[in-house]
Amino acid sequence: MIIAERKPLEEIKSMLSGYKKILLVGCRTCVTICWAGGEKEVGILSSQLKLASSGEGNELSILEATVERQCEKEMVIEELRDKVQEVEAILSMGCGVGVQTIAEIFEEKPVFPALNTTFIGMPEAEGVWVEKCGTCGDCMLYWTGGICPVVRCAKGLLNGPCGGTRKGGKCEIDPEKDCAWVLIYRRLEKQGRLDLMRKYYEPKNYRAVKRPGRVEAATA
Amino acid sequence: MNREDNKIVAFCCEHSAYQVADKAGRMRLHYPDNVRIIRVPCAGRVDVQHILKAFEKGAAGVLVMGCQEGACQHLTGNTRAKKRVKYAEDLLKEVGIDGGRVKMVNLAPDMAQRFIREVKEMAEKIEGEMRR
Amino acid sequence: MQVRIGIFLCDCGESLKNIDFSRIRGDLQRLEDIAFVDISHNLCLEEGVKAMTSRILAENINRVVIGACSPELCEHSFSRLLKGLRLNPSLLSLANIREQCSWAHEGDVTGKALELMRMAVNKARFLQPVEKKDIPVNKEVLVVGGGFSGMRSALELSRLGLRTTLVERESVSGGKLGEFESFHGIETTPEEMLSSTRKAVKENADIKVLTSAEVTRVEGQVGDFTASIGRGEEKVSQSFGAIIFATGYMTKILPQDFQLKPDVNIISQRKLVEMLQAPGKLERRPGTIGFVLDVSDENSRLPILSTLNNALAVKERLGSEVYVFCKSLKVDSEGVEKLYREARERGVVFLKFEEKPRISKEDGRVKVEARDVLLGEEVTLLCDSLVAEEKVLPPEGTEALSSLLNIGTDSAGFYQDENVHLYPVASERKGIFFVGGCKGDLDFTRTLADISSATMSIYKLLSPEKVIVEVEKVKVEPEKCRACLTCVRVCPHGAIQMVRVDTEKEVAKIYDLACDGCGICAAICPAKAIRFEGYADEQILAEVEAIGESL
Amino acid sequence: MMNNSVLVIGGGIAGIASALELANSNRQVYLIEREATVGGQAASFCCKATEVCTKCSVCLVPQKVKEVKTHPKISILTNSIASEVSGKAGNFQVEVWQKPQYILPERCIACGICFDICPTQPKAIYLPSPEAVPYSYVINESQCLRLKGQECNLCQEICPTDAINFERKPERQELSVGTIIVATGFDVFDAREIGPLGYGRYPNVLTGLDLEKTFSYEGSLRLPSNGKEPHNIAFIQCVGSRNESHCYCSQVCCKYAMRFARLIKYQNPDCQVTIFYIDLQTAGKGFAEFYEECREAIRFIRGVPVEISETCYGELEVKFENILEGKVGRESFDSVVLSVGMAPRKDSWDLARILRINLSDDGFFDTKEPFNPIETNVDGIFLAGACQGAKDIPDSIAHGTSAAERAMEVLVRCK
Repeated sequence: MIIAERKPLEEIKSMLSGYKKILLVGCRTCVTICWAGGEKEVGILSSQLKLASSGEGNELSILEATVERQCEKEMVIEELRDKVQEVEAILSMGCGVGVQTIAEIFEEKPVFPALNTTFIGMPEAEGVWVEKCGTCGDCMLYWTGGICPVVRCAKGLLNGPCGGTRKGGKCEIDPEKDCAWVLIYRRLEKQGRLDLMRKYYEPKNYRAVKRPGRVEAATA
Repeated sequence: MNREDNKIVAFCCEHSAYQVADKAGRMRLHYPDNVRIIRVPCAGRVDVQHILKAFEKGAAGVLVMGCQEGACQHLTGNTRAKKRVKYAEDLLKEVGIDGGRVKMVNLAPDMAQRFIREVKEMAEKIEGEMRR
Repeated sequence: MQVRIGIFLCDCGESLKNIDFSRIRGDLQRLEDIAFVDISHNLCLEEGVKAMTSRILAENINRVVIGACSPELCEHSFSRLLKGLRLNPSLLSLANIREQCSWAHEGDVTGKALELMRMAVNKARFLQPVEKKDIPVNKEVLVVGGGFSGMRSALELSRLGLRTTLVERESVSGGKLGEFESFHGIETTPEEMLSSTRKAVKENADIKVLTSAEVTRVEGQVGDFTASIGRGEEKVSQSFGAIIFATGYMTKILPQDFQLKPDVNIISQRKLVEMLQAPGKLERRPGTIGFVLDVSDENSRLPILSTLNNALAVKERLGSEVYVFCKSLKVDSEGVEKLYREARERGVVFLKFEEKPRISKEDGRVKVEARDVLLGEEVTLLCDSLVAEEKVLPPEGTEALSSLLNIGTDSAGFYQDENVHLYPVASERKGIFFVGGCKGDLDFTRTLADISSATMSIYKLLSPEKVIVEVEKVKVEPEKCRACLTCVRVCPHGAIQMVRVDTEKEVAKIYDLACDGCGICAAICPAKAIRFEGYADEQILAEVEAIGESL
Repeated sequence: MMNNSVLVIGGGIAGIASALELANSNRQVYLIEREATVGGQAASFCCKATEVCTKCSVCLVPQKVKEVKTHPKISILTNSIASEVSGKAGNFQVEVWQKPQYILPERCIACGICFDICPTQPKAIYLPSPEAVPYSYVINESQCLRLKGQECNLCQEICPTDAINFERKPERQELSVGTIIVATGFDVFDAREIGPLGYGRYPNVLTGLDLEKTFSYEGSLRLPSNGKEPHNIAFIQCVGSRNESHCYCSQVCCKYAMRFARLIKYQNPDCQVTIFYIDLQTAGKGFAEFYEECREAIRFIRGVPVEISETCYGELEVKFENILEGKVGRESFDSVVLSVGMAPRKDSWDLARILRINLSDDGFFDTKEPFNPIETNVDGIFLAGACQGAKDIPDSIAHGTSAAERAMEVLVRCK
């Protein structure tokens, strides 16, 4: 799922300077699960902003709302249609996609991101999320025993570990991190598919992936 | 609700801190009367949002009072509360309210003196802040 | 349904002089939805209660706010009164205007008392009724571990009319009593105790014994656990109301603690017991026997118990010299001081060391060198065989089973978290109990007391076959739940599990019987999907709101 | 006729644990307590936590007392003792004798008006403790003018709920119960019995019980002689245990001594703390880590002192056999704490006579056979807690619960 992290308050306050009435929008899917933009975080950020504004003497009134999924046009329209009229700007606590969906629908009102969308990942422990996929568009997990070197190797090497792997299979750059290619070797060894290590992988043609990506279902 | 108010909101766990407040009262140990005690089933029930809302509504200080570490009836209630108070403190620093205005206190049901000392400490901190 | 609040104020026999009750009444009457504000002198006595009853019956109010002494003293009787008047007891909101207001400050505190009342009134507006319901519980009990404690628990449970299933990993039940050759001053030897218990278990129809079987999976909550037990290749799955762990402990001599050279032969208590039981088989009777304690584990009572009993047995049976090296004798169990004095009278020599004794081999015998604190000088002892103290360890599979059931272990790896609220036999999950050595500190009389405590707790829980429970006091709203598993991981009592609701969506569900009402899940839920009636967010924030509106 | 109720004699933590288990299994329980309040000795103990809980489980007591107070199936009779017992298991007739209730606990709302008006100093009418259960005032007969024969009805007239009535007489009550659980607890060993240790003569010689009270009320230790913080404090172990007349280990003193020592060291780090011991009892769940902590913070000396005398500067000089150097050592401290142990109650003799149960040679109640710490020689009468032998709080709770289980077996069997 998409993992995001809240921006520091200074940055958010600078975006909102000059606006008296804003709409603060949370999202109930990915950012709720990673504790960044759910209904609870909306309440916390709203309290913080009110405290900050009353501290500096300018009043700021905040309308709060939470959309089922900010990346679905119908859901955004249904939830925010009336509230948008009463505000001057919208502060979205959704991921980057959510911010842009709201911006597309309500073009007349400026929309600001309250979160930094960081990566696609999974929970490692309670409250800790870790990146697993870099969405490179050309998945090579077949050859690497289900461990993606593009993301989990600090240098993104495609062909075997770099020379600097530390003792105990740790990464040269970050001693706490496991070297992805050591993990790949061990897993392939366990599955008896070590011959895949011999495959030479040409450098990825990142230009081939047209940005922004677009997928069209056959039956669309 | 203007800023001069000096209310201290104390979220008190009913297994320890709330009974300590009762004991302090029964021993007629007097403490500043700007404290408002809210009874909660466990310190772990208090969320960052409650702390921030208390400040938003004009509280000058917040105390989250739970059991001693290792003696929580719900095992992790007070340790979680400690983490949340730390997070709330950072959020408040971002907003310009610092100087230890939110604090986690660990009490056992018989520590009336410690309860009084913590409340007086918070009240003095607020008085000091107020005069500046 | 329109909120109508009745307010009662108690001035505690007009002793709360620093509160002006009439001014408070005047101010409270002006709030909306207030039906009446009564002042009474003694709400905790019959006359106060009678007045309150008639007043509540006269006005059809649906919320009651009472400003009186500490809820610790009066909450129970007020909620019983409400129940009597067919008003839901959770529609009661209390303000503590005596211990935490009138008595806690000098001078006039009417302002504070009024604010406390407004807090209680604000909270009362959001209170919802909570229904009570009987939940059936399964009366079967699963006992894991067929040692002496396991068998003994099964027997006591059957004496109270509860059926048990005893699961034992080895092919024969027995456990660890083999450590003791005999209990001094008691005729029945541990062997006889074990065999008589085993016989009683076999003859008891209420106890089903499954040997060489292991618990592979446990689902569900207290009152309705489903355990699947693997026996060879056949799998049996059965539902139980409660589980007792009596998996005992494991003892291992840790040579590295003794800095032992490999060739030095030191024996374990069990080997000494075998020697004692068959003295004829020994090629020659040992002249001197040494015991070494407190080397690898200074916090266990088992070594001293087995040492004292076996040393006395050696004196009687073999009559050889006996020396005991220890740092501090753990005599804090019943009758052990007398045992220690008896051993001294029988000629057992106790030597106390500060630094660890050095053990080496010398012409076929074991040499022990240590600096004895009492004599204040070096002591060297040559003994025929040296009984080394074994470190008491949790049995293998403790981590596996405890993670399977998501219950905590203590710092040494034994079952049961070190939190005092769990002593003596409880775990943090209701319905799961620990008995005997699997908990760590071990001594025979305490184990017997543990066994009866666990039996009593289970009888109390399961014998009525149904348990009255507050239905959905802490509730997950399915449509808001994002199934992010945070609450499942956070719940200290393991009371939350994922279930599939009718819309084929998996959401978290809180089991009312297993929930202990702490509210940690309600605070941490990122989607605000969990509501804790009585301490819900809107109720707490309403109290905070009242603090803001100063007089 | 089978009676389904149980009598628990003694309202300490063990009696409460038994009463709760039986009441929660839907049996009527009569809990009779000799003193005016329930909770026993453990209710007045203090929490000994430093940064982290040291597992002394004192905080279990108020929690269980609260449950007992509000349980519909338990009727508590304070100031009462069992005067006559007859019958056998399944059907005991017990005559309960209650001291005259000059103040009715159900009527007293603890408003404190009587306390203010009482002319005596120290007050004859007072609250036993802030967390007393039942929370009601009591009268000290030796101090009250009215009970000493003078004309004084001040408190009786002023009481708003007329809970006070000096004409009330002792009451007798007949209870018929199925089983009896004896949970009469222990006496703290009176350190005055060992003259040379100077307890009672020198103000700075305290006992473990004194520390419990000081920490409970003041929260920290001040020297009784001059009110200053201690700089050099010593604990002496095995006072009243492991000697000829008390041939047992009281199991609690090493633990509470180490917890107090650690707490005093935590509160004033420059204070030097020493513990004189024979054998340090460090066994028990979760105690290993705490013992490691104590090892650095506290100085342990093997060998228990025999005599304490006061020096000219008001310090206490301790004479002890310094075993390590093998000579008699003298050290001076500004305060000495005697870790007193648990002794059998002096009046357990007459309860044994009433119930016809035996006393062991240590003075505690005896049990039918070894390794069965609950059943006495009389069928249907069980022991719970420290009345059977020295125990700490968790063991007393476990013992009380298992006594309840044996009582339940009798009730189930005799049905």
